[in-house]
Amino acid sequence: MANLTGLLFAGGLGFMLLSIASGLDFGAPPMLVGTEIQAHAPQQTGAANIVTSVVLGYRAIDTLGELSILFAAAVSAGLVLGRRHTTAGTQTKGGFILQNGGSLLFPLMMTIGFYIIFHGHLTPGGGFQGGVILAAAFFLPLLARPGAKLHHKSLSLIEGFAGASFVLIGLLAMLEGKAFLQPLMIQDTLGQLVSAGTLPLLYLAVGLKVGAELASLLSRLIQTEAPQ
Amino acid sequence: MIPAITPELILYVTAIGLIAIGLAGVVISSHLFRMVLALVIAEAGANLMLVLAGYRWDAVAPILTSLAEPPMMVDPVPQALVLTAIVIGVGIQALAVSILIRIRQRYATLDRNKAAERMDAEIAATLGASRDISQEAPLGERPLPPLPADQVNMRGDAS
Amino acid sequence: MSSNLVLTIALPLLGAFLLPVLMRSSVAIALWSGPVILIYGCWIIVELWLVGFTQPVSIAIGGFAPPLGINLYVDSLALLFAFAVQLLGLIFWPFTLDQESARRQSLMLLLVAASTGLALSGDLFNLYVFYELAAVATFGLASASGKSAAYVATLRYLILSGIGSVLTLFGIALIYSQTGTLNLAHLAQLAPQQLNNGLGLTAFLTILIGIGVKAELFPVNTWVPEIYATASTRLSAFLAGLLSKLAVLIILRLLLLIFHQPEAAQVILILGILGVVSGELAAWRAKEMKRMLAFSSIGQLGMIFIAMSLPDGQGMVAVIALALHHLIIKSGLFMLAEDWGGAIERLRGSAKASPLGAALFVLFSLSLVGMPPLPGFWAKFVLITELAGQVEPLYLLGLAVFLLATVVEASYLFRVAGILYGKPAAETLSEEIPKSQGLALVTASLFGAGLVATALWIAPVGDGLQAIATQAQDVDLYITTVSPAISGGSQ
Amino acid sequence: MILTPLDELLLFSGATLLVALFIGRGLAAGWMVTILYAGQLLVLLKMASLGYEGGSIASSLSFEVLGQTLSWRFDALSWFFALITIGSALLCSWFSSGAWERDYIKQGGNIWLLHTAMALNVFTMLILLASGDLLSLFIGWELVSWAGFLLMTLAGGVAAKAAIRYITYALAGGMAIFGGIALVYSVSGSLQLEAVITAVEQVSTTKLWLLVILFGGGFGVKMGLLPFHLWQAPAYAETPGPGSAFLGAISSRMGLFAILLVLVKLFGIVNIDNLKVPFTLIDARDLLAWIAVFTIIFPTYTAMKQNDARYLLAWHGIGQGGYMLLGIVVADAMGGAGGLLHVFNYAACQAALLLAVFAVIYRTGTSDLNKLGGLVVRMPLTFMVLLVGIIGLAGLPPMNGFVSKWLVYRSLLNQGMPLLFLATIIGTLGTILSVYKLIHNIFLGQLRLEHEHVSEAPWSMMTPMLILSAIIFITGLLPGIPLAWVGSTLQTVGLPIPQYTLGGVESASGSLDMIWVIGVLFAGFGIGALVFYSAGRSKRVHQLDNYAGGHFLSADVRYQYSDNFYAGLMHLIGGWYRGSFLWLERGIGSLVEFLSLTMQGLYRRANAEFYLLTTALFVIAWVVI
Repeated sequence: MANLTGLLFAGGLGFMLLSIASGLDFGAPPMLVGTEIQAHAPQQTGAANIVTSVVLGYRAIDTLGELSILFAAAVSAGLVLGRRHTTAGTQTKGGFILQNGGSLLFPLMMTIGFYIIFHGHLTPGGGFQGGVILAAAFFLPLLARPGAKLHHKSLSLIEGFAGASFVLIGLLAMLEGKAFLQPLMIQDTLGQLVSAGTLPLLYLAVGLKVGAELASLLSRLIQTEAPQ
Repeated sequence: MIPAITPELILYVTAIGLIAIGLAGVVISSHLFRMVLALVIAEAGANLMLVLAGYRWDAVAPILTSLAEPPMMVDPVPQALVLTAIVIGVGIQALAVSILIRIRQRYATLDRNKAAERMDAEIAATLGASRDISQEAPLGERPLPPLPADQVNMRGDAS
Repeated sequence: MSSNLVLTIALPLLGAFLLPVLMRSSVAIALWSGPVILIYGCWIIVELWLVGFTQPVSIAIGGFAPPLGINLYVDSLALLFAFAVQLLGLIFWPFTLDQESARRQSLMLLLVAASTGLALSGDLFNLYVFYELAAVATFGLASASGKSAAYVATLRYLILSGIGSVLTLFGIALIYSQTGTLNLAHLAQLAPQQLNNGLGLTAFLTILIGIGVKAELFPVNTWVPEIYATASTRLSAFLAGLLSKLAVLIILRLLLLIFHQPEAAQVILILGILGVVSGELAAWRAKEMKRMLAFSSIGQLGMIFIAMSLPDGQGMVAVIALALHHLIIKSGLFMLAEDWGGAIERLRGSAKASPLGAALFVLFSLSLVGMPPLPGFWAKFVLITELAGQVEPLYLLGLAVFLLATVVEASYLFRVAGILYGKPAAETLSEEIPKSQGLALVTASLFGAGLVATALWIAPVGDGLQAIATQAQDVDLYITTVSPAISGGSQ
Repeated sequence: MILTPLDELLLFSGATLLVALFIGRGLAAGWMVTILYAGQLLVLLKMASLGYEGGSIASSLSFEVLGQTLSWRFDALSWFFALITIGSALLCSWFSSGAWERDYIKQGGNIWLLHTAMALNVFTMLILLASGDLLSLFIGWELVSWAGFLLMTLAGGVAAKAAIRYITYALAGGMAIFGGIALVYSVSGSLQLEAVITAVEQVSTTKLWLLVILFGGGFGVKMGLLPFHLWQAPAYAETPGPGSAFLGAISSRMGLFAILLVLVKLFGIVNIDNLKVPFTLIDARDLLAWIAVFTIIFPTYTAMKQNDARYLLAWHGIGQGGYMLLGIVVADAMGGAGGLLHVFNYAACQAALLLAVFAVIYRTGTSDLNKLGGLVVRMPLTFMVLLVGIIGLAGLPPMNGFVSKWLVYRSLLNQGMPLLFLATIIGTLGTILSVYKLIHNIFLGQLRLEHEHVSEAPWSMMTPMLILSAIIFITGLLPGIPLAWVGSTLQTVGLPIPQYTLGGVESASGSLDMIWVIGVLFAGFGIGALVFYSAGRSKRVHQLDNYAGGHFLSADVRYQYSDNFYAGLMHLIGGWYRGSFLWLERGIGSLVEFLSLTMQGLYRRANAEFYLLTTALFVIAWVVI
């Protein structure tokens, strides 16, 4: 009965939201801010990828907040799951192909990850996407060899310093008398790898942070002891 | 009257449908992990809705490929927002799953009602107060009606 | 000068990132860095007041003029709350030292940063991000107690809050689709033409329900008794005292700046009335201290919502006064509950063992009930005079409910006071009676002293609140201060 | 800054509070506080011109908070009530000094708290009496409520339970007043008295009804008007000795003061008279009058059933409040004067009676009417005080209660309200019967064995009791003294003033001269005595020299008709006393409990997401559709 009500209510809500949303002018958004940003982004941030200039320039503090959320989630997961490690051998090891394939893929994935991070201001991609690939690169061997351990100490070092450097780059701008998180050193070389000033650095921080965060989160989940 | 099926309708239906499915899932599920999954679905719907907010017909991705006059581009802001929202969602899900693991370890169940029941019992125990509503005694501290002798055992079994 | 305010967000974040690393190299530095950051944050704001802060300012982050970039909008109200965040963060700092303290303190710093952001930010999506950050930090801290019940309570809270976020995000998406901007000042400019319709209202309601989860809005507040009963008292005090008020602040800003529809106010009024009724009545029968405080907090938040629903920001002074008053009282009461948690009946005779604690309890209760000349009376007075002036019968219903709820409130609070001052049962040993002592009592005394000081200087405090309220409800001032570069109108 | 006399009074009262607070544990604290009360009385007498000529004296204390001006001032009304307040505080505190105090400490009582609470009560009452606008009135009102709570609760145990019940009632009343004030504010835009008077003229009938109900109900709670009377008797009776006498004498009169100020002075009795109860022939004034009459009858007959002297008197206190309200509601010259005079007279009687009862408790350790008797031979002075008190309370000549009640009866007859008159007579009958029970069960009959060695109360307690008896007699003989104050009080609240002389009142419809009345009465006594003694043929019999059923009773079985007093009468009216008001109170309690359970159920392991979904659905549906 309650299930049926829930279903009906959800359906009703969906229907009403749909009727509201259908009043929107799809495909021709007002783009008040968007147009302005498109016009000014190249000069103001020097990034060819305008999404990047939004993520790291116009809405950099959102990104900072989001990094903090990831960090908070990782720290909370750490608090929840504690520091217990699984006893080795309870899980079967991966086979030959899995293990070697994992080792083989590791450098490739690292390369791709860093490539995506460093080209975030030029092409689709960036710190988040690259960071996820980095995390996957670290995670893959873990899946192949369940007994293996991630080096938590260095992970948390990366975590801490990557996040801190994002804030510090922002504070650097304040030291120069500019606003917090204002992009610095913008060169007039739109489309080059070395362009967009501090944005790639920020993206590197984001990438490392996301990578470290996700890797530690995933490894924590896998390392938790099996239920009694 | 059936409205014409346009791409926008499909997209909106998808986005809001995902939200509705997620909501219904959260309400209906009796398993905590399924609730988390339903939440993920709903989040996907909200994210899709956000992306749709910036879509434009006949426009390209907001990346400058040459120094020439830029063509029409879709709104970059929602894309940035969605990026943020997705990562936020991932963080919350990871935390939720880790809490789930702990609950399963402690209570050996992920059934929503059972877990809530045990939580209630535990809160009552730690707070050192009897629970307000128990199935053994009636409300309002009224004494139990006397039981016929042959039924005395039944109450013992029931508890 | 005022641009330093960014530091009140940035430094706690920096500290939070570095704390786990620092903890490894030097425990001493790590332990002190958090409080030092918070003290510095307090100082930044105090310095701003000392220099003379009168006109609101807008701080563009990243140097991008709004509405392109994100701005912090700093008026007296926001500043007051930012200060409260830093100060309470300091007061409720998790000092306990164990192997998890780095994580706990780091989460606390994140919570402070997020709360400050909530108080200051002038961008809708940015508010959402900070809101989520606060939520995640809360989840972590709530489950940190390690009790099994805490995990279930946290998960239930997490899922509810997650659904709330989905709705909020949906509302934001609607608003963005309609207007193409997220800046609050810009939205305030555009709202009369573009959001004064069913779509705007729906967006507001979804955001209201989403954010209402944290603001203890009825009926999305069922997490409150569970979380407050399982989480540490300090966290509960922070959540009940401050974080709920920040969520209220966001709703208030949205209501004042953007959504002027009477239906929006009506929904808030109805939910507020229901909140008062359900919270106070549920508290009446509560048998444990923390649960009682949790329910009472729901009721108080309901009163704040009633005040908020008054049209055209008439209830502004009442909202601010009630919110600040409840902040002080609930923080103090939760601090007392740190030693006096658990069954109320167990406390019989505690007044003899800890007279100061009992006296503080009575003081807080009196003010909460609205005994003149304590500040609670003035807060309630402002609210009821505004309510009585309304023509709409629903407001008069709100008034009646408000007054009746106060009677119920007094009845249960003074039942506890009676137990505190009662004679312990003959068989209880004096060691068994819980005593209120130590840091918790000192903290509670601090709040008590603040309360008494406010009562003594009520006239200047009242004038100050009125000035703050006038400034906060001035929509034109908000718009001109931020001065979004693009003028309104969709093409 | 020059201190006005009112400032001095408030400062003096505050100083009393501080003295009680800081040296209340000291040995001579009781005496110290008593002297300070005497000082307050002197300062009050400095303002005596208020009591005779009217006018007002402002306090230099004034605040401006949130756009509201708070001010305090004294006029004849305040002065009259302040006189009773401080007077009863002085005598009660005197009673508590010395012997009583030592005994109280020995029994584990906290004398410091008692002195402090008394001083706090006096201080807050003075603040209430001095209120110069509705906001300061409310502040004073709440302060008095909470101060009273402190005094009632300090004995702990049963007293604390009664006090909690009291504070719930008081707060409900307070909130009604608060709501009323908010309504007034919404009409007048100000809470100054003048603004309110003008605003009342324009207010709609519905709103005026609402205001009368809110204010009347709110103030009525403190007066113990039906049906809000249940809290009063236990709360007053369980308060320790002098506190109980003080509360009984004046505390509930604060409600009358507020009714006089708000309903009579601000709203005007004429406006209330114009409020018709829909579908009936009566108006709001009649309604108030009938409430007053029922407040006389029910509690008085409840008092008759009490077996504890303190409870008996406390229940009477509720009933006597009805006479005062009735007189004021009738609102002609005699009624108003009678009602107000009764405040004074009743305070003296009630204080004297309660102090006498506490003196008995001091000596015998009990106030149970079934365990006392025959004390007249051991405590003759206390007996005299109690006798004077009950004559006054019952409203018989030659004591002062007769004057005030006569005025009320007279006005009811003058105004053509025979039904009300009849009802008050029934009430008075109950009073006479029950106070007879009081004096009989304590002092008459045979002395109990365990009380053989009881002696008269010590002088520290006796003196204030005797002073009160003297006041009762003198103001009975010369009612013109208090009538002068009553006259200017009536003028202040805008009621007509009767023609009064030193011995009573003069009017076309009936005059009273107590000097004559008492003269005749005493002449009658004299003749009776003459007849008695001239007859000269009397035989003295020992009290224990009696027999029943043909048997002589041995002296170790004491004979006392105290249990099941008025058995026949109680049998007759007992059916009316099934505690219907208690049912009402418990019903409300159960309702709250039930609602509370429901609400807790709402929050218990709730399907929160379902709530969220439902709310979202309904609110969005509401605005969309």
